[in-house]
Amino acid sequence: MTALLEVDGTSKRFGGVVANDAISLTVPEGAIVGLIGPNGSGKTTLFNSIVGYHPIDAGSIRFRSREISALRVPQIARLGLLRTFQQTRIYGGLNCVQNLLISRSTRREPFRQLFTLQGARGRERAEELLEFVGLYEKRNLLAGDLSFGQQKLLEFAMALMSEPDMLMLDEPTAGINPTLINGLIDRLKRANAEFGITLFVIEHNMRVIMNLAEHIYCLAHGELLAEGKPADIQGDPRVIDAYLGAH
Amino acid sequence: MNPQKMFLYGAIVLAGLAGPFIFPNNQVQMTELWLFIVFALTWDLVGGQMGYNSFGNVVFFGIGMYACAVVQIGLVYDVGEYTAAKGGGTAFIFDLAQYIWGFAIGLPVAAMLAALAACVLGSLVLGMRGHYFAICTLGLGIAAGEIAAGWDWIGAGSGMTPAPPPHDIDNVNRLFYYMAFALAVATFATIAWLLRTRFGLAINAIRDDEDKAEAMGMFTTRIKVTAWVIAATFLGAAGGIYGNLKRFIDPLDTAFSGATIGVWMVLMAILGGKGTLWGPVIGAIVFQVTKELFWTYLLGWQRVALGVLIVVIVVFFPEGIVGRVRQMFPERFGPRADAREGAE
Amino acid sequence: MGGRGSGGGDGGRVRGHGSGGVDAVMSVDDVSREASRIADGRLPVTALDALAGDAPFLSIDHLRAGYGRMEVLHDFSLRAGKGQSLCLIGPNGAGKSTVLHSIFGFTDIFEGTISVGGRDVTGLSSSNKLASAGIAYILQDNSVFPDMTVEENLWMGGYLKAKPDAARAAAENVFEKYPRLAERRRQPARVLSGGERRLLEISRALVMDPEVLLVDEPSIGLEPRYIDMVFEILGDLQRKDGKTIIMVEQNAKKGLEFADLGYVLVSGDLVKAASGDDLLDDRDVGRLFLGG
Amino acid sequence: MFRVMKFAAAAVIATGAMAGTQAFAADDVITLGAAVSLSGKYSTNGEHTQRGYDLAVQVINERGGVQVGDTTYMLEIKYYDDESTATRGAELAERLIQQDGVNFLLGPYSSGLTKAIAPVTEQHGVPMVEGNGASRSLFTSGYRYLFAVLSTSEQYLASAIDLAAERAADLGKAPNELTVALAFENDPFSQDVRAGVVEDAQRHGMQIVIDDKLPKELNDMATTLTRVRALQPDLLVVSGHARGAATAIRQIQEMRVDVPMLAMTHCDSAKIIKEFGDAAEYTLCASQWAPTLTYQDDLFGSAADYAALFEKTYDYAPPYQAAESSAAVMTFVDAFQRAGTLDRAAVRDALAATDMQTFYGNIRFDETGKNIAKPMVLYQVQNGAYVVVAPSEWAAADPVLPRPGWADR
Amino acid sequence: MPRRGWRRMNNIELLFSSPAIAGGLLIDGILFGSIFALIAYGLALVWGVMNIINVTQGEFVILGGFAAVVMADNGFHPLLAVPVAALVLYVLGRLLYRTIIHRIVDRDLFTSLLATFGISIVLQQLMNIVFGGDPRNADAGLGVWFAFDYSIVLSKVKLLAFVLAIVVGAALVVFLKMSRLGQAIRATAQNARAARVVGIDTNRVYEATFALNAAICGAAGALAATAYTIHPYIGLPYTVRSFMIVIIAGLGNIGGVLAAGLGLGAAEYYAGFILGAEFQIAFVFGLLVVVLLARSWWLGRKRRYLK
Repeated sequence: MTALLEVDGTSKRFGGVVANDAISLTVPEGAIVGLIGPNGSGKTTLFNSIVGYHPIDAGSIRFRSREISALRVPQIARLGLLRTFQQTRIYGGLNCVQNLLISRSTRREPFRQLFTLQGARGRERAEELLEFVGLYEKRNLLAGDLSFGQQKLLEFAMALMSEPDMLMLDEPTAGINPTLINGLIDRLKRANAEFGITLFVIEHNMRVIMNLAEHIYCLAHGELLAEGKPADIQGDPRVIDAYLGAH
Repeated sequence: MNPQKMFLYGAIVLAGLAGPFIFPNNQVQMTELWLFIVFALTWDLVGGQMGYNSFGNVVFFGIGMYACAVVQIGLVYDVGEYTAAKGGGTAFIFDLAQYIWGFAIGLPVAAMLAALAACVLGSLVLGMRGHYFAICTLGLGIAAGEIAAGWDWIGAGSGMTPAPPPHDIDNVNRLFYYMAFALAVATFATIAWLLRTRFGLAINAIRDDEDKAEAMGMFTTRIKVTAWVIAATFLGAAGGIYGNLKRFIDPLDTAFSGATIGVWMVLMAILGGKGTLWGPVIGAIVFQVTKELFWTYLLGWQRVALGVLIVVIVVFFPEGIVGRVRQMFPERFGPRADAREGAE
Repeated sequence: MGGRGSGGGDGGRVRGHGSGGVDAVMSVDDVSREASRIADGRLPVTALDALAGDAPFLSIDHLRAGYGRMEVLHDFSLRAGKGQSLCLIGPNGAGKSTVLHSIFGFTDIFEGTISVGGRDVTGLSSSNKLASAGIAYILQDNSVFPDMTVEENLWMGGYLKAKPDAARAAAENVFEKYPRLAERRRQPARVLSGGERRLLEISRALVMDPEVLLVDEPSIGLEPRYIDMVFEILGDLQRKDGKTIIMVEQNAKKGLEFADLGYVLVSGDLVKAASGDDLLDDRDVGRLFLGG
Repeated sequence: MFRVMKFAAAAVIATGAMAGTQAFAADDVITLGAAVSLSGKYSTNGEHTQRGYDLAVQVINERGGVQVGDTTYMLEIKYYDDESTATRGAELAERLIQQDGVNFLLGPYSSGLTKAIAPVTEQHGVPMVEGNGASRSLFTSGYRYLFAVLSTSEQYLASAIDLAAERAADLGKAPNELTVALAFENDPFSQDVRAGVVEDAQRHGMQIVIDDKLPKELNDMATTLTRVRALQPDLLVVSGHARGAATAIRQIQEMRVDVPMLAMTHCDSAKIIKEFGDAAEYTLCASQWAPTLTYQDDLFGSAADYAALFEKTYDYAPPYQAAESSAAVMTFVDAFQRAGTLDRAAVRDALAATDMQTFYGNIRFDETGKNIAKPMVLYQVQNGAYVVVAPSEWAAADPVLPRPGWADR
Repeated sequence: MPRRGWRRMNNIELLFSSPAIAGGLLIDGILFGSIFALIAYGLALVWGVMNIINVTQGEFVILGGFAAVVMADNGFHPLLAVPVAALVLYVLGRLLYRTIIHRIVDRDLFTSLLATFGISIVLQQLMNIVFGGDPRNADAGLGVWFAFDYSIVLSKVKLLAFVLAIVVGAALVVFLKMSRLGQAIRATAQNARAARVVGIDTNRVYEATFALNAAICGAAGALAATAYTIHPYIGLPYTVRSFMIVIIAGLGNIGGVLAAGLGLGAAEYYAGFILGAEFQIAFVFGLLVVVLLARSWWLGRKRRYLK
């Protein structure tokens, strides 16, 4: 497996606070990789650094061997590296289908393509994906009127619509009904298997991450604390000490 | 387009064409109304559909007004001499051909210059978010007016009189009416079409969550600037017509009139319904009628009434007329029942 | 549809942070549909009274409430005795948070009454809920004052106290108990990590010293050991200080383990009410809300 | 969507219907139309204008109205508020003519507004007599229906410059050694006055050392005055309607700026004596008219009689803006009577042939429509009163030159 | 325009030809700026606490000014009007809050801009109807101080305004830090929902804040009427400058507001002196745009615009 994303010694400081300190990790193509760590350990900062929300202070970030740390958010997204947000973000004033239509990948299309009418094919695909995440019946509702969990599913569908090579998910199951979590895990796995999307997931729910990821990185205090297979991580005393708590 | 709609649009166009013959005494007010519709529609494209509330669109209006007047005059006379005469001087006479050519060149130049200004200013200020954008555009509007008021070549604070119409045209206001009407129709058609394209979805997406749009790979700044440029183009042309309609350009009261037209365009869009296609049109009509009634029946108190109206609209009626109708008849006019639905 | 998680062990109960299977795939609507099916029919208010030990301290009667013109809760009633804790569970959008919002005055109430200790508090504005009725609310999202120090944040909890010293003393108690906060007492709250912030918010309730505490999603977004810490504080508040706690918890298992009473809400209707333990053992509830 | 459209169409029709109701005059009433500034930055002078019109109409109607041919008419004025903006003024003129069916217009306040309205009246062939649009350019545009009873802008301060040249010796200099500072509001009227002053100063070979345009939102001219203090010109000329006059007097005193001569416009409309007392002393003020002049007519009597009547009616001495407005109404009445008909073109020709004396001065129009029969006067504030000091035929006192310095007061 | 350009060079030369000119202008500018600083305190408070941009600031100022004029007309010392104007405006502030402002507190800034713009038009017109459109002035008869043979002249009224600006600023800092209401105001500014949760009646906090702002504006207006002339339509310059100051200084930074206010006054005077009075306002707004652009460029460079 070739490395799709390589983070090499990146550091990020906010004022005096070190949020990330020389973190290196690799996400192989086609894999599902997890990222765990206590609150404030720098997970979201790392995500933001990768997708271009803030410049990094040191190190390099490569996607398909291409340095992306100097690129802007939309440029990185157009390379096929997408992220979802912890506080779900959708276009509340558009209906579900429109949310998907506007998320369609335009990576290889010129700007003027914006001035074309929507084709039937886009709509078909949008409906397929809504079906896939279980929102087909809600397709004509305004996205802003959906419940939080449904919005999460919609955001996931939007990401799929964009046909990314790699998808970074920030706590996909936070605030979702436990029963639905199973469904979500299933869809994530299917997205990985059927659409070939590499996944990189921040997650607090250990049950989810242990089920989902093949390989897990654990951050603490801005540093990489441990990495390994789920079983190894779960048994790692440092991780238990820093994160799971001994009780 | 279904037959019902076709009939409707046909009826409007016919009514618009026949307007000056049915109400010859209200020709100027109707001209103004068409221009108001352009103001409200173009404001709404950026403010309502894209969520960038601008108080500075009047910049493009003013630029267009001056540009058109300068071209009209400059084709025939030296602009500096003309303005130094302060609009006076019987020597400055335009014959029919000169006058018509003045418009034929002046209006496109007005539109293009306004678009250019939108492109330059937009790439600078559209990076700002939320209220900083609103305030910055407010500053731009006032600064532009003050600069125009200090610039002698265009008459500075003494204002500028656009080319006087030749005596061969016996009803020049009718000419202005049809120009305004054509512009309003063109603006409406363009925006209606835009809202059916991906571009329409894109600016709506920016309104709803710009960070998300960026994260999904949209070059939002480029889209925002494009939207502003489109708005500015029509607004610039509208300015060109408006200056000629008023026949006297005061830099602060007519051209860069942020406190009147600049605010009115926002009010009209809100009154009719922000972020809808028909809202600005309806808002402009209702606003113009109300304003005229105030000026007629509330002498001396009309501005008090206007102030109260502003507060009432903004505080109690923020969803606008179209928004209210949608709330009341969700099946018929609900959020889905807009122009975009026909786009499949 | 509706399978059981393979990681589940004893009778539908899932304990610990263990692994689970992925064969349970259920859509939001399916959960709602299934949940309506398990409803006990209309629950008589007397049953609720009985659960609350026939001495309700907080009662909601036939409440219809929502936001703007949208009605979220339809004829909802609730009873909680003094010193009891009650956990509301249900699928997303069932109206759990709306119950808390209504009690605190963040919603539009169309009909029904809410009373605390026999006093009608339905019409009180949210600003007066703590002062007049002793109701405190711990919000789901961030509710610290970012530019005030940790210390000041705790003192603000005692804003209504006649003497500021009382608030200071209460704050000292908190610091004694939670050295994690004490370490940071002079730092502005904005530098706290998410978990520390949650800790601060909940321990501020100790300073506020309310009669009724409304807690919205105490464990959301928290790493495991903070979750335990949070429930520990809540336990203190209930058992040592005798506070009445009404809680909404997405992690239904955690919530029900903690709470004396459990209410199941589906689309704005109360479909089940029982003791927390009974609900934990209920097969349907387990299947629908506790996860496989 | 169809319903929305029907609503819109209905609204359009409603607009037309409402705006189309015409306020036609009754048989025996002549309605004059006027858009004046009742609000906005010119509201002070707009009110003076309106009161001047009203007073004239009131007196004329009391005297039995206007005899035109065989009919006697009462006068009536239809007012609108132009809010001190040119755009609005033009709209209202259009409205007066098109919807209200008014055939004769009285002027608005200020040159800017008159400039905006004149093309409208010209296009519709509606005669307009105005008393408050002094800009010279109004009378070089070939307007045939525009008549002004006042002296045009270039004359406003000409006598002040002439006075300075005449009395240069008192300032210890030759006329061509005098230095002049100009501070004029950036509006059509003041800028036209400036143009006149510049010409006059150049004619005398004076040197202009400061030439500032004051912004329209004018409440502070400290930077200009700082430069005045540094460069010490012999003559400071200020014009900016009532606000300009008030601001200048206030700040010249406060900053203790000493200039040998201070000349300005709009002293009386800014009520500088009442507002600023001693600070206003020795200021030279250009005026279209003064109550002490010896003109008279049959309607109001002498200039002093007019002033007394005005003061009795409105509780303050009439500024010239009011007087010239009253004169404008009298000019119309005179023309109606001579024309013997209310036909617009006939009235226009009668206006062009006007040659009359009023309490306000003689009125005779040249072919461009401006009054060439009446000169400007120059006041000086002396002992808390306006005293005419130029031209010499009406001068009641000698001007005090140079102004005493602040240290000597 | 070669002639004008040449004039500007001359102006610069003139400015630095004598320290009395440069210094005098600086002092005048700073004193001028102190009134803006006062008004900006109020705006910063309302903006920070209620998230409302109050366009009515200028009209509050002018109303305060008319209070001073009316009192002077009736034989009172105009400086007595400072507390009286503050009181009158305080009451008006509460009234406006109860009728209109409380409905827009939770809405977006844009709404507040428009709504308060509407209120400002109404107030302008009412003042025009009640007090007339004349430029008015309330002479406090305090006279001037001068130095260097009149080359530096210092109006005592302006000096008083300056001192008052500093005193009010200091009082505000102490009030916000120490008093119970001040604490409540700070808490509400930082997190309104949380404030409600700890039992603060945010509605009353808003009302007090808005009224306090109006009172500060009223006091500033009474000073403005004694130091400058006022009329019903001159409010806008005060509004926009207070805007500008708050944007430069940021919210919740009272020392910064004072510094920005004084600095703006001085910068404006220098600009007016060099560019000519006609570009003074263009300069202020140009500066506003430039400051905002610089801010946006700075944030963009750090890519810190994520909400």
